[in-house]
Amino acid sequence: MPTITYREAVSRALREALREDERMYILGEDVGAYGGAYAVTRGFLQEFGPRRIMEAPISESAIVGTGTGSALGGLHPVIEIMTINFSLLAMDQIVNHAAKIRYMSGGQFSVPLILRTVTGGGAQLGATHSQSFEGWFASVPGLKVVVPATPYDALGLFRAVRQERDPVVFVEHILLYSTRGEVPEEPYVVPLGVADIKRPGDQFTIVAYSRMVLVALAAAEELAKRGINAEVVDLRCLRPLDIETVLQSVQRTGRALVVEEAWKTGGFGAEIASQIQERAFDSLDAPVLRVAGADVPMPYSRELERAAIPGPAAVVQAVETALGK
Amino acid sequence: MPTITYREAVSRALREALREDERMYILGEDVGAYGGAYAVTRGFLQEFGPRRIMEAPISESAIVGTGTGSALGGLHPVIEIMTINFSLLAMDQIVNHAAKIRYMSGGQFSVPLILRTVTGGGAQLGATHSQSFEGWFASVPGLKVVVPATPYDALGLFRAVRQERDPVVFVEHILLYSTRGEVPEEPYVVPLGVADIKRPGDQFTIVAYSRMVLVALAAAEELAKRGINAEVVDLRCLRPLDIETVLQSVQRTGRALVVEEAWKTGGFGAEIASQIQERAFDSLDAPVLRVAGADVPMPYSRELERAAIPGPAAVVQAVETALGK
Amino acid sequence: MKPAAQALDKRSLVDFYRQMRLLRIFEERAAEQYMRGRVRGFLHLYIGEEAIAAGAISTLEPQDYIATHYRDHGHALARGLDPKVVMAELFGKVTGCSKGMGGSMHLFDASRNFMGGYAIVGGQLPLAVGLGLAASYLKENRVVLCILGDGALNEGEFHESMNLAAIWRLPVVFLCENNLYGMGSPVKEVFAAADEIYRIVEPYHIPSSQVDGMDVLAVREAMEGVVGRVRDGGGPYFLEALTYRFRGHSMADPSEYRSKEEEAFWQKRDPVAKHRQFLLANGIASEAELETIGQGVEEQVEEAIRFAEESPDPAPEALYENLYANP
Amino acid sequence: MKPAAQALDKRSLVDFYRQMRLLRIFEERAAEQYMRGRVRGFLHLYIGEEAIAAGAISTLEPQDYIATHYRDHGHALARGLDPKVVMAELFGKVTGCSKGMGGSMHLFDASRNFMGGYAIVGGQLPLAVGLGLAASYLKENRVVLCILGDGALNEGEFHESMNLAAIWRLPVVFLCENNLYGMGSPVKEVFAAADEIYRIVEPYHIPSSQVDGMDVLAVREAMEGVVGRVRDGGGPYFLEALTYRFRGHSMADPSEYRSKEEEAFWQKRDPVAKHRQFLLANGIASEAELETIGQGVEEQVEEAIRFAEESPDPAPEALYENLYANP
Ligand SMILES: Cc1ncc(C[n+]2csc(CCOP(=O)(O)OP(=O)(O)O)c2C)c(N)n1
Ligand SMILES: Cc1ncc(C[n+]2csc(CCOP(=O)(O)OP(=O)(O)O)c2C)c(N)n1
Ligand SMILES: [Mg+2]
Ligand SMILES: [Mg+2]
Repeated sequence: MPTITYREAVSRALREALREDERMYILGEDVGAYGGAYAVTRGFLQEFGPRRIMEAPISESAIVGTGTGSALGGLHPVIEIMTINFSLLAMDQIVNHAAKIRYMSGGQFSVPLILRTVTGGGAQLGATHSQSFEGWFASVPGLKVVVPATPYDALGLFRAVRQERDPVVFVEHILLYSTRGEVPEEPYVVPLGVADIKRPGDQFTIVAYSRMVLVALAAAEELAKRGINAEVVDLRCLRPLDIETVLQSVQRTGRALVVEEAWKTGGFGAEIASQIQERAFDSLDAPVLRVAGADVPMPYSRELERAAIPGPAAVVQAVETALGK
Repeated sequence: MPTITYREAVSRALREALREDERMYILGEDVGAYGGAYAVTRGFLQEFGPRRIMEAPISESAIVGTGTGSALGGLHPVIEIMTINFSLLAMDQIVNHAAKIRYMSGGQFSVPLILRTVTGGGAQLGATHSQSFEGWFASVPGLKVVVPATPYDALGLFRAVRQERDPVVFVEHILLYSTRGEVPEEPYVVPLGVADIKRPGDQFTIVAYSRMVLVALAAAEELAKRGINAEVVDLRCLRPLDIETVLQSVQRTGRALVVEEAWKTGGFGAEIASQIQERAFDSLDAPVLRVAGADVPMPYSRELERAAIPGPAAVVQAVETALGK
Repeated sequence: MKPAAQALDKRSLVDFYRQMRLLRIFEERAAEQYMRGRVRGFLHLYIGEEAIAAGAISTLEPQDYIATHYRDHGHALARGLDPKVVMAELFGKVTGCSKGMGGSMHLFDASRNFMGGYAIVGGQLPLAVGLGLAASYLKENRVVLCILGDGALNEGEFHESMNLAAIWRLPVVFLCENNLYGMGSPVKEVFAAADEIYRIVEPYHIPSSQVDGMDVLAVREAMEGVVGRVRDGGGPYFLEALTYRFRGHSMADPSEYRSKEEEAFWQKRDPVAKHRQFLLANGIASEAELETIGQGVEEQVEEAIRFAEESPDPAPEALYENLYANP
Repeated sequence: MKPAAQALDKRSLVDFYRQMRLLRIFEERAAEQYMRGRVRGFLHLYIGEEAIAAGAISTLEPQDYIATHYRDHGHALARGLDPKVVMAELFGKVTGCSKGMGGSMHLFDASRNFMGGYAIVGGQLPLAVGLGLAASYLKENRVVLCILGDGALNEGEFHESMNLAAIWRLPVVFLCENNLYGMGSPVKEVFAAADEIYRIVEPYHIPSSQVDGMDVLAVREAMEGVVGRVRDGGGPYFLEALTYRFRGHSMADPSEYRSKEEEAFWQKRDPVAKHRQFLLANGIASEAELETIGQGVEEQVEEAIRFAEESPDPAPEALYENLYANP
């Protein structure tokens, strides 16, 4: 199977969608001539023209609101918020408007809005530019939240997102863009709300999403060397959340650890841990653990940033400690 | 002891602070002639004048940023965000600025900003006006979050908040303003980060905050009638979080339930439940449960709104089910 | 007589009266129902501002969109929503225009392209921009009417929206109901551009003007020009209608921050009374005719209340319905 | 000769040169360090815009505040931060002006009232308003200099901040560095008020004007008047400095969206070369003197790099320090 980067996967997904869906357009800061801050829409302006690839002023709130309004008016917007950090400026439009219109109107209106954004730290961009708010979005009824970890999933999930009639936050990870993975030429779709066992194992369940899937996989490799066979479950979506796959895994392994990059306190990992212990309490041999981002604004310093973001070593250590090793 | 309302307690706290602290001022929408949307600052403009009681245009983001800047400049601002729903418009200033400046600057600057706001549903204000975002704030390093449930705590906690040199979100509840409680005339302070056992019991730990403390207490009364002796722990602050008091309670009771008004999915209750099972796993006879707001935008309809917000009956039922009754 | 009046036939002129009376009576009755606890939440009355809704919305075509703020009963009724479904919404009934899920501040009616009342100040502005973008992208003949209060000018989103509408030359009419206050705050105190607020859009090269919002014919006339121009591809327009709300901000507001003189000044310009005077003075309608219309409207509203009362609450299952098209 | 030039002594005039050279060389070397992976994250160079920082900040008193955006090296250096602590910050070292916690976009120095570089576009604007409010409330003799890019005009927060500064008549100078682009977006394409952006504040009755941002003496002169006026209680002022960044938006930007002609046009107006020409043409300094200055600056920057290299990383415990005054 051909191998492509995560960036290429997202690009391909968008290009394909724009070609097939005349009502789809992209609006975002520097999506045009600049090609997107992370080069995802490079060449799009040339291919699709300014009607479909719309340069936005630095007005996050109005951009999202415009997307929502245009969705109400029959378009299929892909709104790019350059990074998830800036979504704080659009929070009201996302949470109080896009997410609520269908429900508040008694089901009269649909908001098929796709919000693409970039999450995560690790690029030494400092405190204001290294956050992970996807968990907040996942707590909002009316939104769906997609968090692909691989090129395969990014492309396949985007194809599913296109079928949605409700706002979806499609969360890419800054450090994943250059990662590679196999992607078939034949069409396929990865449905929303279906987790994926990225590595089977029977001694420990590690639940992760977005880039932390790669961290979990690296940790699992290391653990295997140490004789511990961990299963890695990639949630792929935070909402809808496929907790069943997680529970089934935990029922086999009896132990679970959630890895996420967001601040530990109040992170979505707490939701997952809570659900596991609520629904698989009797299967658990030990508490559900969490390895997550340090509860601090992201420091700029390289060493401190490394210490703030979970890496394989932290996961390995947590698993070994849990197993009393 | 004299009895006052929660509204009076907050008013008194503010008045006292304004009288003692020349650098304190209040800035918010309609805090002046209107007296505050919930009448908390009624009469303040007359007493303190427009220099100290500043009417704000409807500009949530700039109001909060102004507060932050003025704190950097040596003032002690109390910024009122009319309701927590509108804090979404100020999210960037709160999270990316107020919360981060001390840390990002390597400790050179302090932001002693007090953000007062009103949370909660139950007044049939509909989807955009009935939300509970205090849990989001509590997940942000750099912020502190105070959630008083009684007049006594509101006054005492505010006195502690005044001593802080960092941004604090002081969260009042719309349905608590008219509730009454005893408040001593003598000065007292309720320190931040100390939970309060509002009702002792030995068979079940119910953890709650803000108005849900009253719901928990009502449920505990009902449970007592049914022969179940529940302990009610009022967190009083979400950050710093006094998990020790909760854990000690759970060690006695072996069972815990968290009640909160926010959407269940991704609510701060998940954090509390996670910590309980992480740290008191061996004391638990059953999973930690959560009773929380329905995962929907708040419906306007009275009956549906009632169904969406946890009430004593839901808590009683959850406890009884957990106990196999 | 204003050109607008000359251009209109008797039926239309009298109809403005009917409509404004309906808006007035509807809200007076709704306020009573609120006092009885049947209508709850916030109830923001439009009383005093009826000429704007009646005059402005009369210039729209059925395919045009309306997005407005939370003081929206008048806009909904002027757009032709049945008083029954609006009253039922205030009662939180399943027969309401938002099925009881929205309430007073969140009225919707897809069948009339009434795209919603929005309760976050300024929130509807970018939505209107988006609707305009859709119309323009799809080359549809639609104008968007975006109604906002003076308070919305203080939200940054206002400017973001003006800029977008301007750079894309979208077919959006921004109609600002300047009733001099945002809750208890006088525009003059909180807004540095209060003297001539319609000029706030000048830097964006959006044309703008002011109209007497207490005069339905003046509003009609101004809006006819504006809507025509916008429909013909002239890009966005900003119209300020000067008005006054006769009641408190919401039913919860004792309204102690305004002077009696100021209130009296504006009461004298009551748009319903004014138009009534106009009809009588110009012999367009007789006292008797207008009386009959008033009675008809009273009955219509009584019927709406009966309908609302008798309608069922949403079913308990509705709590989890309509959250997603495909959960 | 400009009045500003006449009013200044030789030392000051030559000092502008020294300062602009320092800013230029500092960033050229920082860019090299970035290529070697010693400076990381985003690095936004100010090269081409030096006249603004040098001219504007020279008019401030020590007690005045500065709040700026992320393209902040030039502002920090012009404010007198030691190149060592700025370079060390770029290296993420504990000796940096933000102790290695902030990085290039988040420079701070309390001792110089350098209240921060802020990386969220527009975020510094309300902070500057608040600083102005504090100065005014405490009756301190302080002016706030708030520096922003043209891109910040698109954020709603810009308007909210202008309104507040205007209604409270705060002592804030808003200095807009209009370099014609926000990342790859030409102001003319995304901003409807692009033709004369300084007029954007007119509706708020904030006085404003434009200055040639490539001419340090022009900036100095304009800012002297502005700062004096603001200090004397004249309320806020908005100054637009027309400029151009010679490099990409950040080191990550291949900068393919600008024409060679446009770049060449602006290169010809290089503010450092221009001021050098001025000094030579007016016999204020000799080639040799300027050469010596240049060498001095080079050495200063080399020393800053050495200092940064040799400084230690923050200790691991720093991760949890300075989160709260009282945890
Ligand atoms: C973002 C936001 N902030 C504050 C409020 C509370 N609020 C509701 S209406 C209102 C005043 C609005 O005034 P205006 O826009 O002039 O409309 P009017 O009520 O005068 O019709 C305020 C402050 C809100 N709903 N949304
Ligand atoms: C709120 C926000 N949106 C987007 C960005 C990403 N971004 C960083 S700089 C920039 C362009 C800013 O342009 P301008 O204000 O003109 O400053 P310049 O870079 O030209 O100096 C953008 C869009 C950001 N940092 N913050
Ligand atoms: Mg108003
Ligand atoms: Mg620029």
